[in-house]
Amino acid sequence: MDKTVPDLAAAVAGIEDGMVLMVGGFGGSGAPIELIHALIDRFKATGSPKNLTVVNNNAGNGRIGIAAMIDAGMVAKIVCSFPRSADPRAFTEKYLAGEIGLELVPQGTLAERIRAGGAGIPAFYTPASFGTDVAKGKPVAEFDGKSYVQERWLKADAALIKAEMADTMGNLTYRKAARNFSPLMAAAAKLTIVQATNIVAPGEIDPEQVVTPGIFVNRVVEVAGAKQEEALMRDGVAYA
Amino acid sequence: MDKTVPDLAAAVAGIEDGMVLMVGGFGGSGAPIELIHALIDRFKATGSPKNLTVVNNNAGNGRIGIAAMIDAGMVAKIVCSFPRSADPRAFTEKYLAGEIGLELVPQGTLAERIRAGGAGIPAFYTPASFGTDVAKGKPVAEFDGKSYVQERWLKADAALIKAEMADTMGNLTYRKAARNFSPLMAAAAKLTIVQATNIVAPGEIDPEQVVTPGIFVNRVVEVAGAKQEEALMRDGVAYA
Amino acid sequence: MSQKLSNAQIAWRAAQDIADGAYVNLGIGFPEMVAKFQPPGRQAIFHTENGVLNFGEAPPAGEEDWDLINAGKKAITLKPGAAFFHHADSFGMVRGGHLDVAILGTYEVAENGDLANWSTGPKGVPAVGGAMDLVHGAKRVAVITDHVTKDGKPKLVKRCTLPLTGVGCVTRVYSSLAVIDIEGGRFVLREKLPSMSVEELQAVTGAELVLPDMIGDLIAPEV
Amino acid sequence: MSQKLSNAQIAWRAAQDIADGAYVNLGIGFPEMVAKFQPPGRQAIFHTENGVLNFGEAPPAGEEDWDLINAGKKAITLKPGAAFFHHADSFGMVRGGHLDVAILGTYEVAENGDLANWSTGPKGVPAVGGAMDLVHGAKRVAVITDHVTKDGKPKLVKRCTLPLTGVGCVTRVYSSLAVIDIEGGRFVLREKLPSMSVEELQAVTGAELVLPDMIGDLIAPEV
Repeated sequence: MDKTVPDLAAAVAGIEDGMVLMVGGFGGSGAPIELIHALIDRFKATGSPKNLTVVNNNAGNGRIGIAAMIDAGMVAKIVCSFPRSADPRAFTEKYLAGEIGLELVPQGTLAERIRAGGAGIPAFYTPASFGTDVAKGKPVAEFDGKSYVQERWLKADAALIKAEMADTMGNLTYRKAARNFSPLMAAAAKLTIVQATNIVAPGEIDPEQVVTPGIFVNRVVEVAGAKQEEALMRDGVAYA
Repeated sequence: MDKTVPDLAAAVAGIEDGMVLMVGGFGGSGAPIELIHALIDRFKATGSPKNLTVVNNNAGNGRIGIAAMIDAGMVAKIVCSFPRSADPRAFTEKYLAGEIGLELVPQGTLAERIRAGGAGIPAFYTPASFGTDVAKGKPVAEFDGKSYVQERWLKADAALIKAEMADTMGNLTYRKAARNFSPLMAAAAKLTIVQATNIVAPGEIDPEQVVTPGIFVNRVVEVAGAKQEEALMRDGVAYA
Repeated sequence: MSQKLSNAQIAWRAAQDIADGAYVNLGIGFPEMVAKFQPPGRQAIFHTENGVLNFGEAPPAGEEDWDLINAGKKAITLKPGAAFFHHADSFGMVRGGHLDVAILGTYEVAENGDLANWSTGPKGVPAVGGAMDLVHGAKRVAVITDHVTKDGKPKLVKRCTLPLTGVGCVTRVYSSLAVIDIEGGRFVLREKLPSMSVEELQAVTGAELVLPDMIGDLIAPEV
Repeated sequence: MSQKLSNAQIAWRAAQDIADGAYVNLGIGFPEMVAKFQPPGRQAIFHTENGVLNFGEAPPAGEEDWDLINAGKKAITLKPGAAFFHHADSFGMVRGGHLDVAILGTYEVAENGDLANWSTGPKGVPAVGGAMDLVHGAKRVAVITDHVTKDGKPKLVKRCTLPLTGVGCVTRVYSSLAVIDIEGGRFVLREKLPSMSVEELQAVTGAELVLPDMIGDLIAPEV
């Protein structure tokens, strides 16, 4: 029961063409930059994985992380709530050229769909988006006199997650607001891959402070000096 | 923004006849015995509250806690998954005599319905109970070739919750497995009343370790030497 | 109609209606300004969609922690009694009716409470964020807005023409000229600039104003 | 048919199929016994519905912490790497397919995979607990059971007569006489007591046994 892997390349093995890939983080907070860049490295070396569907709140910023995946040509479609950022060029250019797909999902619905995917709830009703263009084509129903939209669960073949602390069994904590979508995605993916700032032995994380139990985690790799998206942006880094 | 109240009587004020009352705990773990007994005290003194619908995983044990509420004649109906215990007489006798109602809900469905109540999800689908007597009369639907039962949210007028630590703004932690249903119930009730072993100033609970954020909590009362149901059972205590 | 409230004054006016201890979500951009104008002695608890309750002002430049941001991706600080939680719990708070107030910006708001604040039409890249969730569940959904567009057209309209964010969700509008409640599918005028007549206000409003017996003066300090 | 496995031996046999690192839920009562028989060198992680992963054996009498219990309300201990979580997250693990194995007791199990283990009929107080959730989601749902009732009637049947816990959910049965897979709506015999003929086994089984080329010997040590 040791889920640690030796390096980033081993961590991202098995992510293949056409997969649905969830990526944790909200903007740069919680973005697993090093895992993403390891996946880009593999693509550059082997031409795979491509045609990915990427699920994230956003659609990349600058020329790093998800934006660099888009620039590299690995992404067929983005599922997100807010495909804008300080520098959204990577997505915007391809979107306006019709070269990348977009499924726009209200943020709370996105979170709840992912949570439902992890929790075995195939569908649920939410008031969000009722009566709007975003709800077009979706079933609606009335409960207690109010109208709701039916939404389906969202699952992934793999998830890339950034944690603060991990034990070797995959129990995780997150740093401040960096948890955002990550605990949900860890549960909704078949293959959950975690970069942690610090890997410790089982028992070193207080069981009451575990945010993501190890049952949701498949691989853990230590990335001690993980880069923050905002810092890379200011340094003008372009990865693709 | 100080949610503390001076004593148990003040804590349980406003719980009235006919209300739906959620009570945290799984068996004795997390059972807010002192809040329940304060409510019984009020009933004995004033004849109210009665005709309560009580939501808990179980239906009381021995002659204390929820069982004592039943004995006292305060409970019209129990919503639970498992109305059995080491000593289930209080419920069993009234149930077999037709003097108390029972809505039997599979445990995971009970948890998810309460979670849905707190999270504004009026209905969801679960595989649990499909094709069984428990699902009779409930809508069913097929998703991706599998059949599911539609379940509705469950909300309460009030919830009684036992926490380990609370700050004066109502942020809570729980002790070990005593959290069970409590974070869900705290969110699903209009009036959430908490007994905490220890009340501290805002800032003394690490924001990453808050399990129930204060937004879900209305009142907090300190009960330093809270009794465990199992200890009271062994001492043969009868409260009603 | 030479006079109108500045954005800061609109935000100030909206802030006066936030009670001590209220849980509040302020939309990205202009609405964030409301936090600055909490009346003395009152402490609202601010919620941000990405999983923080009880955050405070931006840190000094250079002291940002980029794991500690708000929904607008701006660096924030914490106040004592803060809490972190994941996105599903965060939107559970929103949809579940736990917020006392959500204050949003808008392109258009209609007399039936419909709100259009996420899209100006089919061109460009659509982005909705949390707005479609925020308009449901908060006990009070208010908008703050200039009363008219830059071209002088009414933003308070009979029916929205832009894509909707939510149906029948707005209960109060704080504009640069007036405070208006939405009740029974109508705009009910509560306060207006004292320098302005009802007729002048009606002329720049896209739906009929219901006039109660008492209409207050909308007065904001220089802020 | 004088011979059969004891409950402990049935539990032992079920334990042999639990891989190292598997996440496992053991039903209340008899199935809890499976934990005792983990083969050396393997470590399963046990889940209990009330919100604990990776718990261990009962503490010595007098050292119980009644905030640390399992779904059967028995005191437990923690192993290193344990985690606590609330009930909705706990059943998210169950329904969401995150458990590798759930092992349950039963009154009846049918060749179509239907399970009846929660009610013996309309009299008395009904109680379902987590069973109706546990039968869905675990990658493998197995039952451990005596092959026949105390009256000698088959517990493995063509169709359940008692109220169902779940439809088509069981994939393997460990009985006192045999190991049987449920595949394509049929009982497929995998192992039987060597002392027993197929005909003898069929005679105490309520539905036809499919007989593959290879049928193993069901042998358990004295435990």
